[in-house]
Amino acid sequence: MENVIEIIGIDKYIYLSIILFCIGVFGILYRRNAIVMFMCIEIMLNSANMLLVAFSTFHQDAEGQVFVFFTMAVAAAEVAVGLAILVTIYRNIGSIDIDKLKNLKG
Amino acid sequence: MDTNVILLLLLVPLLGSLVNIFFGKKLGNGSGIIATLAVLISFIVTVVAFVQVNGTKTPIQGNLFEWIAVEKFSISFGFLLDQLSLLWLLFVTGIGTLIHLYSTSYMKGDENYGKYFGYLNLFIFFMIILVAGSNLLITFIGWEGVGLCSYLLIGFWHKNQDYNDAAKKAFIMNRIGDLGFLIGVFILAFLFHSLDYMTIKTALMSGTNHQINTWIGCAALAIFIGAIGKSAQIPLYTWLPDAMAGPTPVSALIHAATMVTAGIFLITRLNFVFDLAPLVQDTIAIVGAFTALFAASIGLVQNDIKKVLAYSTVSQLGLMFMAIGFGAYEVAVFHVITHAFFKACLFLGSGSVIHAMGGEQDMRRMGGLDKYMKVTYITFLIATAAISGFPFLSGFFSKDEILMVAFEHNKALYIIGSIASIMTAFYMFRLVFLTFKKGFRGTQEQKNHLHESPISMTLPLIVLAVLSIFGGLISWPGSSWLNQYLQPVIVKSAANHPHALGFEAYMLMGVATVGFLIGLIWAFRKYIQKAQVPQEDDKITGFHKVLYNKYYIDEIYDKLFVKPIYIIATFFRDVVEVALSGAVFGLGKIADELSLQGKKAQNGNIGLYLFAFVFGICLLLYYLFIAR
Amino acid sequence: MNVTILLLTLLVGAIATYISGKKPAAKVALLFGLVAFVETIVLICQHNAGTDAGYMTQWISNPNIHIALKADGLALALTLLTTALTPIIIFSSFGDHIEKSNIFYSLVMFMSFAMTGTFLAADGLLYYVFWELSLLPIYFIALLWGNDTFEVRKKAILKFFIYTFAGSLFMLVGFIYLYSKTGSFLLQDLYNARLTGTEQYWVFLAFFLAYAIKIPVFPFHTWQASTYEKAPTVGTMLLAGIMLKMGLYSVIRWQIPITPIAAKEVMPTILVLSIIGVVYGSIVALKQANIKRFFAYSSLAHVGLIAAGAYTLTLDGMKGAVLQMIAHGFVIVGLFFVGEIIYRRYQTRMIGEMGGIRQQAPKFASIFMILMFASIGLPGTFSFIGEFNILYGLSQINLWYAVIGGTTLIFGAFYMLRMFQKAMLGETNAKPFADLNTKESIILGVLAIVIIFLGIYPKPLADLITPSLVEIVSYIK
Amino acid sequence: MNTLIAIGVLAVLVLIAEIINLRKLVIPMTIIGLVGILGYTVCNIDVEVSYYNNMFITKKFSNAFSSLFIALTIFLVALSKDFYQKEFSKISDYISLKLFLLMGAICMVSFGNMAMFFLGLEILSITLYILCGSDRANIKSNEAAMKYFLLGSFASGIVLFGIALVYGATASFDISEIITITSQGTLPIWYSLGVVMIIIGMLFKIAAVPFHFWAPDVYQGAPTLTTAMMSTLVKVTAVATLFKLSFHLLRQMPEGYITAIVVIAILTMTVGNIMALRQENMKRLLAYSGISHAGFMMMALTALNTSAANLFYYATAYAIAGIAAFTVLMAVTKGKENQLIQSFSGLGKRNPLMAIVLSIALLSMGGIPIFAGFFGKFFLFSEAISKGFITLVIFGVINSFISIYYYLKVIIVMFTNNDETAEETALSIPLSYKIVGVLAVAINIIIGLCPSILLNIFQ
Repeated sequence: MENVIEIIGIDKYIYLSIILFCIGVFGILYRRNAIVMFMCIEIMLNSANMLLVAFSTFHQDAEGQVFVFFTMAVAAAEVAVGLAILVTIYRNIGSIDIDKLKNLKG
Repeated sequence: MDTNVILLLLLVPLLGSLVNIFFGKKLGNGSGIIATLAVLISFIVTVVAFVQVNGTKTPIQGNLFEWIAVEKFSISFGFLLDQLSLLWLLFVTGIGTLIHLYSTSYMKGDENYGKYFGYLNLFIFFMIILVAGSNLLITFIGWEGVGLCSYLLIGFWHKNQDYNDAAKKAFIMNRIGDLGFLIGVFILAFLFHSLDYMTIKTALMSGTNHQINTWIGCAALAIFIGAIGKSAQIPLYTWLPDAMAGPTPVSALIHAATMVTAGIFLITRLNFVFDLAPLVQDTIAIVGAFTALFAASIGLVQNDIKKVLAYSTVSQLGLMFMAIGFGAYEVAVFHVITHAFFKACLFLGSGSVIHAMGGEQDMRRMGGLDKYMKVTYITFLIATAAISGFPFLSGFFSKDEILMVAFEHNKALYIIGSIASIMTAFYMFRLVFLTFKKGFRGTQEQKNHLHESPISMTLPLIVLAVLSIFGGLISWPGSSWLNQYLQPVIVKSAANHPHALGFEAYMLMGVATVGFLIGLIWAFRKYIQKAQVPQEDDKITGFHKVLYNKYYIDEIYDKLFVKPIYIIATFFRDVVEVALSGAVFGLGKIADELSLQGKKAQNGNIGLYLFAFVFGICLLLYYLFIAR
Repeated sequence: MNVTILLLTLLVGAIATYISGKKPAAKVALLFGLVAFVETIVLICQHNAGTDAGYMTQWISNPNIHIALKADGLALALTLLTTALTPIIIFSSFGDHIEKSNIFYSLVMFMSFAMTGTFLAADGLLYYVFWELSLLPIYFIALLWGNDTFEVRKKAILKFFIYTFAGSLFMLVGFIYLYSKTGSFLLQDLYNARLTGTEQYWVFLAFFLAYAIKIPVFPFHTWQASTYEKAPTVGTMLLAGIMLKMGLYSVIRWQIPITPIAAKEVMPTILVLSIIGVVYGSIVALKQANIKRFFAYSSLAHVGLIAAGAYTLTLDGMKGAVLQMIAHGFVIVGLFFVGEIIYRRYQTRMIGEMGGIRQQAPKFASIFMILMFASIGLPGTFSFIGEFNILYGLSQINLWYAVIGGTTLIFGAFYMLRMFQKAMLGETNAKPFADLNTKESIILGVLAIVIIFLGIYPKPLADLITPSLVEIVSYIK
Repeated sequence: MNTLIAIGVLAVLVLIAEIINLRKLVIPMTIIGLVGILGYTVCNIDVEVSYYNNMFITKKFSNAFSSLFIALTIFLVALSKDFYQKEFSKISDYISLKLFLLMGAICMVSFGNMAMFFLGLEILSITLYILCGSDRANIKSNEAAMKYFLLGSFASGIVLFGIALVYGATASFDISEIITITSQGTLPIWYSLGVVMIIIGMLFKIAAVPFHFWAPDVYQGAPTLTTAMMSTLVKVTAVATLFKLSFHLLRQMPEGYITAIVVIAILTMTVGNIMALRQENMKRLLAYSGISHAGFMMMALTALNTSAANLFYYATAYAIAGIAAFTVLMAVTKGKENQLIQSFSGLGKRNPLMAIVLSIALLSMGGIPIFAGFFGKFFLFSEAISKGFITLVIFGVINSFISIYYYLKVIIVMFTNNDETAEETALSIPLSYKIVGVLAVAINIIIGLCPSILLNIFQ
């Protein structure tokens, strides 16, 4: 089987991942809706996943792809917990705008 | 044997002092007796030792134990009874005994009777240490110790804050001198690696290292400063008149006869050092002469009987210093001794008067006392004649010798000294006339109280008066026993090249007599013939006022030294301390302020936290990967 | 017998005092204090007989730290000061109402333990541990039993703690640096460390910060007066009587012999600072209204002179410094006790509110006077011996140091006599003033006797410390 | 590995106990179990084995830290009974979560493979998110959980990206293989970029400046026992992991790296201390103090080869003191909305024992000799000086005395005796708190007197 990476070039994948990663980062920085922020974090994780897969292929090594499964499981668990927290917050203050969370400061 | 003599000499007054201080209250009148006996024993021991030394010509020496050891030498608790110290001890313990005796009556009824004798004995103890010490540091113990006793006794009536001020002033002014003394000690230690009189003397005699001469000069100057403090010379003399706040016998003993002459003793002791410092000697002579004149001029117009005597003391001490300045140590010592006799007599006499007057010291309130107190009057008159230079009394010879020496060395100082002598004659007779002659000017109550003092007070007066008359015999012009006696301790002794009495000497004696007469007649005309009484304080004007206020020296010192120190102290306390504290703890304030600002920055906004996070990452990555 | 027994006695004393409960606490503490004192005497006798009472064992192997205690004459002399003053200080507070007295006396004993340890330690880290440990008890003593309201005193005490702690941390850095060079904290190894001039300079500076604050040398003294004022008198006595000496002792024991080159180089500056302290302290003392602050500034002046003596780097100066440390310890404890006695009767520490006491309490006045004259270094008192040695040492370096340092003679007399006059003399005070009771007489009497006896016969002490100092001086050369 | 499995089994047992209604047994059982596991781990501390293709490697370093974690967990579990009194029905959830967290922590110090590291990190983090928000009705707890979650998963993302880059450069997740590869030839820049990103992720976990902002907020909002856990167990874990990662991965780093670490360490200490100066909430104060301690512990990163023992000592001292401090904090602020420092006032009278425990804990953190904290600092300083980082040490020293200021402030408040607001009634403290507090302090003093006990483990 022909290696896709050799056709396109690993650097392109890296750039793409970095761009995705940065989109995630900027999303987190500029959005105040908690759900959207969760999604941005997912983008970040997935950019990393993509990078892992790309390198896995590049190195002809399956470990990277196995790692991605771990990551996905972890991310799922993380989001589950995150959403649970979000629900309790919504119950308490009736909003998911994180700018309203300013009780703790100083 | 030698050590025992020394111990006996020292410990008896110390014991007396301790007994009186601790058990004075229980002893009652006994404490006076104990104290007097203690000094008497010392006196007897001194006489025995004197006889021995005078016979064998070898000093008595003894080291008790090592006291202080420094790297290059050690200082032992050692004593040296040679001709000089024995001479001093003789009149210290002798006059001391008389004054103790006198005090038993004078102080009777005082609530701290026992303590008074305790202090007085302690004074004798320290004076003995001062005089008998075999090295400079032992002398220094005595030196400071007598200062302490002086402080205690001036402020003896401690309820009166003015007296306490006087005591404090005396102590502090003395301490200025003491610092000088100590500095002198350090220089000598630096030069000779010893503080022992004998060792220093030997070292100086054997080697003539000219390089050290400057340092010798410095040492001499420093020690002279010490002497200035103790012997009340310009500029540190102001404490002595104030010291009259103490009981009168104290003034007689400490502030006239003994302690204040310690300066002369010290310089005489170190004559071999001073001989090498001609510049310092000149300074001494000049300071002495000016002190003599200055103090005498103030004495002219004082109305407090003790103040007059005090200024007279300062003036006489000035004359002694003048003599020392000319290198005539024996002459100074001679005057010290005669002065001790007549000045003690004068003070005790004035004490007798004050006793009779019920504490009144202002001569304007006295007068005509000769009728009530014959013994006091006569002895007082004798002593006055002696101090004024009535021919063939003790003062005549000693003062004349000083003037003679001055005439030889420096005519200007001779004139100053002579003027001071004339003034002395004037104010002393003014004192006698105002106190004892004419009518009584005090209150009726005082008049009824007037009486002659008891025998324990008059006896010392009589003894001292006799000594004032015949004291001059120890150094009869032309054939001085004193010069011979002191020859071993004084390097450039006058006994080595005696000179016969020539025309010059007789002429000077004549001049002195004339001077005495001028003073006497001046006083006589003013206070007997014209029957003047000094004006009340508020009427005094002009130069008279300046004199009466002692040239405002106290006020000037106050403005120049005391006040500025207080101002600086306040400044340090209120400004510098606060600033220093602020400088150190200001850092704390900065941290505190930063903390406050930091708290504001931490505003609880997740967005900010994330931003800081990302910013931190970017900075780190930039620094690590892009910047280089 | 070796010195560990002494240290253990004090430590056990601290614990026993705590356990014994409130009532007997003071007595238990006094008992242990006296036992420690006797042990010190025995140790000194042993030392004079030639037995070495030191102790050494490994504590931590990596880094190489020992429990090393050196009991030479110098250390023993200061130990003697500590163990002699501790019972006196404890006894002085008998009869005072002290809350939770068992904790209080336990802390006093513990502090005594730590200070003794500081004097004896011969391993840098052990020394540092003791040094810091001694800070804790005094902090709590001052904080919990101090004068004034809590709010007011806590600031002063906190300032004191932080300031001294800050200084000593730099000393720790100095030690660590030395360790990195020599691989040992042992005093002897540090003495033999061959550091270059620059290295010595930095180590010297690090040590100096700690000591200058502790001593305190001008201008690092700002904690002193307020701490003395706010601490309870027992605490003040411990501070002024013993703790200040830790700094001075350390200068001689640690700083100078370890960094001789730097010490020589910096000497003039430090001498000037010390002497400024002498004059400055004296002048500021003149205008103090509170008697404890007054004594604080007088201490500043005195320790300034002692510091100057230590930094002369000459045998004489150092000897004077050590003697004066001991003398000052006894005198200042006595003086603070005098202040406390007045406070017990008049409930005031303001000099202006006293006066006219001498008439009512002649015994008290006499002893006060002895202490006062001792404080101003009258010959015949112990202080004079030290002062003379120090000034002599200074004069051998440069006469001007001695001249200006010697102004303490004048200023000392000035402020002391002024205070005495205001506090004790004058018209009899309307408020009654009971003369000394037995306990007070014993304490002050003992102090007075010690001061005068050692003033006349200081040889035993001088002989005790001289060999150690000779050794230290040999490292300077 | 056996340790890890045993803990896992214990956690499952705890959950089973809930099912069969043996709630009361949960805590004793856990403590006994953990003590047994601790004993086992300590006994095998020298055993070095690797499991599952180097996924999990036990070494002295990991065993020692694992033992410390287990010991800390024992304390924290022991405190749980009284802390969760009101919601005792959920006790087994809490306990099992703590045990899972412990597993994560052990994975983090014992990993032999980046996957294991990442899993450990996530197990630790996720359980901690849950524990943070466990006080559901409390808005502060929610907020803390949210903040921690957002920032924590953000950091996870960065770590993951870093791992991906490292993988890209070395084609392996295995630590030993990575070491072999990195020591052989020049690697692409991604490698060091990846390592830096992983390190940044860990710096976030230890709350180093400027990634520290979450710490005070989260500490304050979380239930106190969770805060105690974060402040002791989690912080120590993070530091140990950071050290281990640095030890293994730091190769071919850009030359400014060490400077950057030093600067971050200095900033961390300083910011932590300065911010702590004016805190009024005890938990926030301890949070900031924890930040500054993280800065101190970062000093160990300047001497990777030699300071494992020092770091372990410091971590133990710090964590033990933290346990003692939080014990008292919990005892005093029980049932209170805010954990103000003011509420400690008069503690010296109300409960002297607790006051002494807290004093010792704080003094130890401040670095007063004879308490373990002093030696911790001392060893780190020594190491740093011998490596030539004098500036760092001087900043450390300056920070030490800044820190002593606020520690003493708390102590002063405790011994204030003339405050009207202070409750004069004696404070009754549950037995478990007393035992934990005293035990922690005792350990502190013992390891202070004989530091060799801990130091010799690493020789």
